[in-house]
Amino acid sequence: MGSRVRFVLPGLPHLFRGRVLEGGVALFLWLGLLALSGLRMDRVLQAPSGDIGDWVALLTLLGVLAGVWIWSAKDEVGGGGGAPGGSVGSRGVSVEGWRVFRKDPMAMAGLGIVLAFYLAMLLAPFLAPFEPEARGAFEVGGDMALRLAAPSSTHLMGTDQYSQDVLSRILYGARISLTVGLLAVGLSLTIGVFLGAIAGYLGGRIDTSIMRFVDMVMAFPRLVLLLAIVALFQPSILVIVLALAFTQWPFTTRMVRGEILALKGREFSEAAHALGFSRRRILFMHLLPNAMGPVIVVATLGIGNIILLEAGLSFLGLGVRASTPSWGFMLFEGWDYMMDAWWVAAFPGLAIVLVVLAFNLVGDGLRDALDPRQREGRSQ
Amino acid sequence: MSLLEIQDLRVHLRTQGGTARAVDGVDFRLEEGEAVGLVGESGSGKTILALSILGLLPQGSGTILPEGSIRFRGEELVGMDRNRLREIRGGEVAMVFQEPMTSLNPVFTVGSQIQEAVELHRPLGRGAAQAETLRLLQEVGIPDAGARAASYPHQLSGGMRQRAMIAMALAGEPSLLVADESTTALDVTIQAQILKLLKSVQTRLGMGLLLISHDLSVVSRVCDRILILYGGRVVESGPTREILEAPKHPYTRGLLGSRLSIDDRRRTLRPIPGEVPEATDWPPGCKFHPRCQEVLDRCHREEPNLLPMAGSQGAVEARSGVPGTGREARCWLLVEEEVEP
Amino acid sequence: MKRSLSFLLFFALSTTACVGEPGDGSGVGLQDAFCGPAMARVDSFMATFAGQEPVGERYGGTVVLGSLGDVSGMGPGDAISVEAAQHQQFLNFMTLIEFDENLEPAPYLATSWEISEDQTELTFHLRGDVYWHDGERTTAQDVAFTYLTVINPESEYANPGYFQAYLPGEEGVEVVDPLTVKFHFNPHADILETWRNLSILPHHLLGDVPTAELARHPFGGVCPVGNGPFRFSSRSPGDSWTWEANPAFPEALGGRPYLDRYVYRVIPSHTTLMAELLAGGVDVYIQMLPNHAVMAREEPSLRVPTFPYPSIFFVAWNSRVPELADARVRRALTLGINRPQLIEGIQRGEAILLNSGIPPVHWAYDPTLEDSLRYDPDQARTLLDTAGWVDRDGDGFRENGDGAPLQIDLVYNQNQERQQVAEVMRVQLQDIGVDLRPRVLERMTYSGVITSVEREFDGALVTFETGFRIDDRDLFHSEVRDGFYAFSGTVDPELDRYLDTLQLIPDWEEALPVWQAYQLRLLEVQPYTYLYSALRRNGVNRRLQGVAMDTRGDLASIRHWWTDPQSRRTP
Amino acid sequence: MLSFALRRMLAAVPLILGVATLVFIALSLVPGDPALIYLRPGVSPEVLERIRETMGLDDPLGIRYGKWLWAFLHGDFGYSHFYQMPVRARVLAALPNTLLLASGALFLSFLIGVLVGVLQAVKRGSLLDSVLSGVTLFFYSIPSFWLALMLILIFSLGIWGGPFSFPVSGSTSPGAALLSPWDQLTDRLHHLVLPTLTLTLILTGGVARYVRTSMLEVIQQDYIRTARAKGLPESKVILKHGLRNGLIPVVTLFGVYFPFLLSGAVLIEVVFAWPGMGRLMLEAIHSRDYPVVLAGTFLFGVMVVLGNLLADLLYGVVDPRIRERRG
Repeated sequence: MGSRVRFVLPGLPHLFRGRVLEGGVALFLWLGLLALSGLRMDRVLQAPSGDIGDWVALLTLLGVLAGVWIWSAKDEVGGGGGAPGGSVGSRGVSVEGWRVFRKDPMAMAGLGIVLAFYLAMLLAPFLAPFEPEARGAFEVGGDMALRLAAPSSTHLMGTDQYSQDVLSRILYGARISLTVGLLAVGLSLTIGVFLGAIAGYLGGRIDTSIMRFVDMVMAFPRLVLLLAIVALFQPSILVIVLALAFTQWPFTTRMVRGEILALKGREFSEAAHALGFSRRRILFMHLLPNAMGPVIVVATLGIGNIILLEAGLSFLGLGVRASTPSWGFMLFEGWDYMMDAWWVAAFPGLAIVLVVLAFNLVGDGLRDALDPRQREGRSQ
Repeated sequence: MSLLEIQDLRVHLRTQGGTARAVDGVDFRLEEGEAVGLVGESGSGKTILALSILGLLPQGSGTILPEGSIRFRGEELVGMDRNRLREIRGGEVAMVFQEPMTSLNPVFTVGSQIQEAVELHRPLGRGAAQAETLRLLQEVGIPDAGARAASYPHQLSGGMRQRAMIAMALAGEPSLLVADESTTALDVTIQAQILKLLKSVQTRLGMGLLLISHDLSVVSRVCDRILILYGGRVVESGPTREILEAPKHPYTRGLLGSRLSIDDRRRTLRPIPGEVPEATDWPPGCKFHPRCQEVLDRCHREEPNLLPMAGSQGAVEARSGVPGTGREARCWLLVEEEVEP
Repeated sequence: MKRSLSFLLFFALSTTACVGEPGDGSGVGLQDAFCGPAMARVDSFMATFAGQEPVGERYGGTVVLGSLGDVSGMGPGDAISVEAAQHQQFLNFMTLIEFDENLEPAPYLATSWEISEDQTELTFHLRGDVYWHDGERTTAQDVAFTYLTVINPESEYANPGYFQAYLPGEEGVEVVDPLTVKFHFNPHADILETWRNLSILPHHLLGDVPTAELARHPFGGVCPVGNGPFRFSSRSPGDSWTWEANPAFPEALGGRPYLDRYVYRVIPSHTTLMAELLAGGVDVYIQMLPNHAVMAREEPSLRVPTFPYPSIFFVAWNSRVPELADARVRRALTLGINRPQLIEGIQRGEAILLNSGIPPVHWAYDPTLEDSLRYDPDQARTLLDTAGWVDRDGDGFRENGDGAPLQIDLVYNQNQERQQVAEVMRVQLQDIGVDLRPRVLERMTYSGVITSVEREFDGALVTFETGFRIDDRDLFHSEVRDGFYAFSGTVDPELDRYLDTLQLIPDWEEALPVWQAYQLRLLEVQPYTYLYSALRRNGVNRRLQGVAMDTRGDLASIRHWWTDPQSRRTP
Repeated sequence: MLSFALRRMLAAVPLILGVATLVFIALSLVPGDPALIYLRPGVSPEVLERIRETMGLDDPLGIRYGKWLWAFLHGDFGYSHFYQMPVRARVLAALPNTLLLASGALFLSFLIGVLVGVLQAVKRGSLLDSVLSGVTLFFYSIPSFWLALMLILIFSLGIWGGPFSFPVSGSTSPGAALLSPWDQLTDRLHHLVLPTLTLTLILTGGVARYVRTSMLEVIQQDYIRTARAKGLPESKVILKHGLRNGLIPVVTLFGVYFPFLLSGAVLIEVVFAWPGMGRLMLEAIHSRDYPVVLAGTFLFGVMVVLGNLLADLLYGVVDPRIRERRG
């Protein structure tokens, strides 16, 4: 039946052939996005005249619609095998790793949640029922009863003390929270991998001095160090990302160094040496790629950790402050209402728990898939 | 009643690639005080067989179904009550494993690990158990037993560790000792010493010995009888000398060709071509046929039965008719030979 | 491994037992040459009252008051904090006079006082039965010592302005006899408010301490020996202060207070505070958040005394920056802020609109001023237009002739109320084309920014506790344009004139018209946008009785607080 | 062993000094004037100048550092301008509270975490394993202060009913000093329940996950098979032969968690108004009370080093191979 069915709806042929997960996801994505653009037609049409966020949302919408269709058609022709959608965590993962990962329902659920949050973040302008800074109560002639309104059909997650819609703010706030996590981890990875690789490969004085510095940074309890940096230099996204990255890289450095040391002694690196490859080439082309498995695992777990740390900083009043704040800062702002208007803080908190949980699930899955020996410790 | 009697033992492992028939219908007996060798390449199922005797098959990684019957002095071990099985483990049947490096717990002293076994199986007080531990260490030829007992495994050489393992196995005064590749990891001179030790304690204590190895020469030095295992089945069995001198199965001949023995250095090495296939996809017909150099058409289609044979000594022994005791082989060639007078 | 862990646990428990022991003041290892003997004398003096406890069911019990921040100390320099000042005034020390419920002066340490006809002399007659907690009698010597100490800038006393009209140094004070002390000054306003505020210090303990060292002397933070109804018992820094009833407190003033013990606890989170109040862990939660007050009012076990308080909340506009140099712009900003809505939305209606720095509880408060700068965005827009600020590039914000945008940065330090006000102001001013940029600063940075000479800010959100004597000289007088409090830096001769005059008129009737003129002028100059004076809301457990919290302070009636014996906490 | 410990401690001295120096330099780089702490209306510019002088703020950085280091090495941590008392007294008031909380939580989380992890490893793949994995991962992913409030709502205010009424906050009841020693102890323990529970729940997840992985690896080792072949009961195989080896890598975690508890507890300390080091540091950083920040950092550095040292010593205790290497 395949050939014609595949042009009716993406995912449908997969469903018929019993590939419920892929088919279901594709179908759901496609129908869901279609319904979204139908329901928020006005907002979508407005987007081309909007800011960059609107543009991103529009491109995402069209891109995912087209992508799902193309995948569905191609996959059906090719007879399956590929991964549905774009998979953030699977970049650079060997095919074997992906096969193991795919079989792990918890890891797949985690990946699903992470991707869903990213998609929601990109589509925030269309998904959010209100503008994130719509403050009905403080408009001219506004109604104070709009403040701290309990969850209802209009405001699914209620409103906060400025009468802003909590759901909309969570959707927009994901931009900050998720970006801070990614940026900080990305930055610390860059520094950490580079220094770790150099220390592990070159050894000697360079190794000693890098590792002494690592030891020194790690001798500070992390949160205190963060607190000090952020408090003394005033919280801004840049400062917070830098501070988080600065307290994260020693962990990466230490780990990469260990991996490189272990790999250095293995046959293939000696073989490469014997073949006369340059040291730089051996390090970056042969050793590092082999050390990346555990690095990716730790980085994934690190994102969850960073989001938690950012929430902790926010709780102490040192979070990312912007017109659309991070979830952590929303949690902080809502904290004083926890006893009477729990929804203001509870939903951002829930979003944090969910995303961190999802990143940890993905990290666990990756660990099983890439490196069953790898272990991690929580270092907040 | 035999010391150990295995009937139609099957062990199937569920792996990601499918069901692996690691042990696929094995019969044999081992009498009191007898030394039997079990020989096969890795993947032939010999280790799985050894582990299933004491119910030590790895748990968790795929369900394992031991079927058939393993009787120890007439007592059925398959599906046995766990408490009784524990009494038998180490007490009546003991095992010595392949890797002396990893088979001893690195965080306890050698002495304490042996003493633990002594206390478990013998009604001795602490002091007596300690003395017994030292005695056992001396028995397996460890010099300066007192100091060695207080050592941790990593402080001992490989040979010493294997001696310690044997001492631990002897701690419960077992009547059957299963030694699984117990000398493989050791270098050749040590290997010879350990084999000598095994043989001597076996004869001295009158134990049954099931010696498992991939190396026919190792087994032949110690055992009265040999079983050749391939693809989870016995392909040939018989008294050691007969197997060595007149191997019936092409596989056995292959093994003999590929063995490298100390006293036989000049013989050229002729390895068996190919590798043992995965236990999940045995070929149809005779499992050995893809590697067999004397393959017949029939081999592709049907698997031969284990045929009782007349030994070189002429007569099938008294226990003939009982599988796994006499001279047997599993090959169509033998049938052809017989048909063709 | 477990052995080692339990070893660790044991180690920690035993360390706590010998170091963290509260109760005797010596626990935290604070004993030194000064405090050790001082506290020992207090203990032995208090011991002489053993067995003489008054009988009555109201006597006994512990009351716990919870607050967000620690009380820095009992020294004269600490009086800048409202909490510290209250504990000095009502608990630990005595003031010469106190105010009754009608804010009329009443005898306290002084039984009586006279002000000379020409308003230049004030004579206090002291009670003879007031003893320092270590047994020394409180005399005129102590009062004179206190005066001489606080007028010395080295003492870092928070309100030197009180004594501006006093004759300098020793000329200002005269010990007539051990129980009589006389002050000399030029005529000025609200003379007695000074003496309601100033806690008297023990001369016999601090007389030898160089004034410059007083601010960092252990007396303030470790062993404040006072003469008030409660005597200092112990302090766990950052966590709590404990006072006990002073059995030697004069009978005529009610004698020993009912409560055995009063504990001030620092609980750094409003939510935890509220939970403690609900759970009964604290009896009083001072300065509740508005939403917690709403909750507490519905709770049968709690009540929420809500009362006007001499505090003012305002935006100080820095007139030194070009954007804000023009009074029309400042007036437009005030017109563009919907203050009643702020009160309604953020304070749940529990605040009084302000148009000047005179809080509603002050006698010179003029309610008719309320209407004059009412929210009127249209008028605000017109004013900005005439001042030359027009949206020239169509981005929604105004620019001047040079194209410089009307961009105002507003600094504040983190606090729920200020943050909300800043955010709401931003939205409302956006409506009239002003680009307000709220900038939250860390506490110390904030106070540095607004008080240092550089004044690197455009607008600042500030809360002041004014007390009952208003003196705006250091805020607006052109003579002190670089002074600590001269946030705005406006220069206006008319204001200067009023400011100079007001402080010299002791008579209220006579002063009132000047006050009115002053406030009207203030509206013109508009150095500040006055927002509101919030009512003070304290959550109080109903088991605590005799509590009259009012304008004078949360603790004004602490001598009369009592608890029902059945509802007392166990220790 | 002893000489090893001594050697390690000596090696840590430059590290700790390095840390303190780093902080000192960092603090002097921070924009803003530390004398701001005195900025109040009563303080005239002359007084402020004198204070700056006594604080040595006008000296060049090198001299200030030298003076500071000299005093520091002599055990003089300086004077806390914010708390108006010697830094040492202030820190000593906070440290025991933190240690008490941290050691209790550490002990419990390792105890429970090891139990849960072992259980999961033994029952690998079972429903119990999945459920426990989910629960531990949940606590591993939840913001600690959030969990703290939930526990207050449930166990102090009893929003879900139940006979619980643990103290919401603080480390002792007011006036606890008047109680008998026994009652003082129970009072303190009572106050410890919720903060310890929060920290324990958060940490247990990490420990359990770690132990599970470690035990899964150990259980597959040959010596476990040996132990079984010996005839040991399964419980003894796991708890004696397995756990002893499974704990070796867990010891490293101990070194990681120890400093985490000292600072990570700051959030918990804020919610539970627990007068410990975390809050002290927070307050000191906020109020620019640099002597306290420096002393606290130094102390944390010492704790981290001690934690690692303790972990190393424990390593030696649980792993004879390491013990021997050290001689």
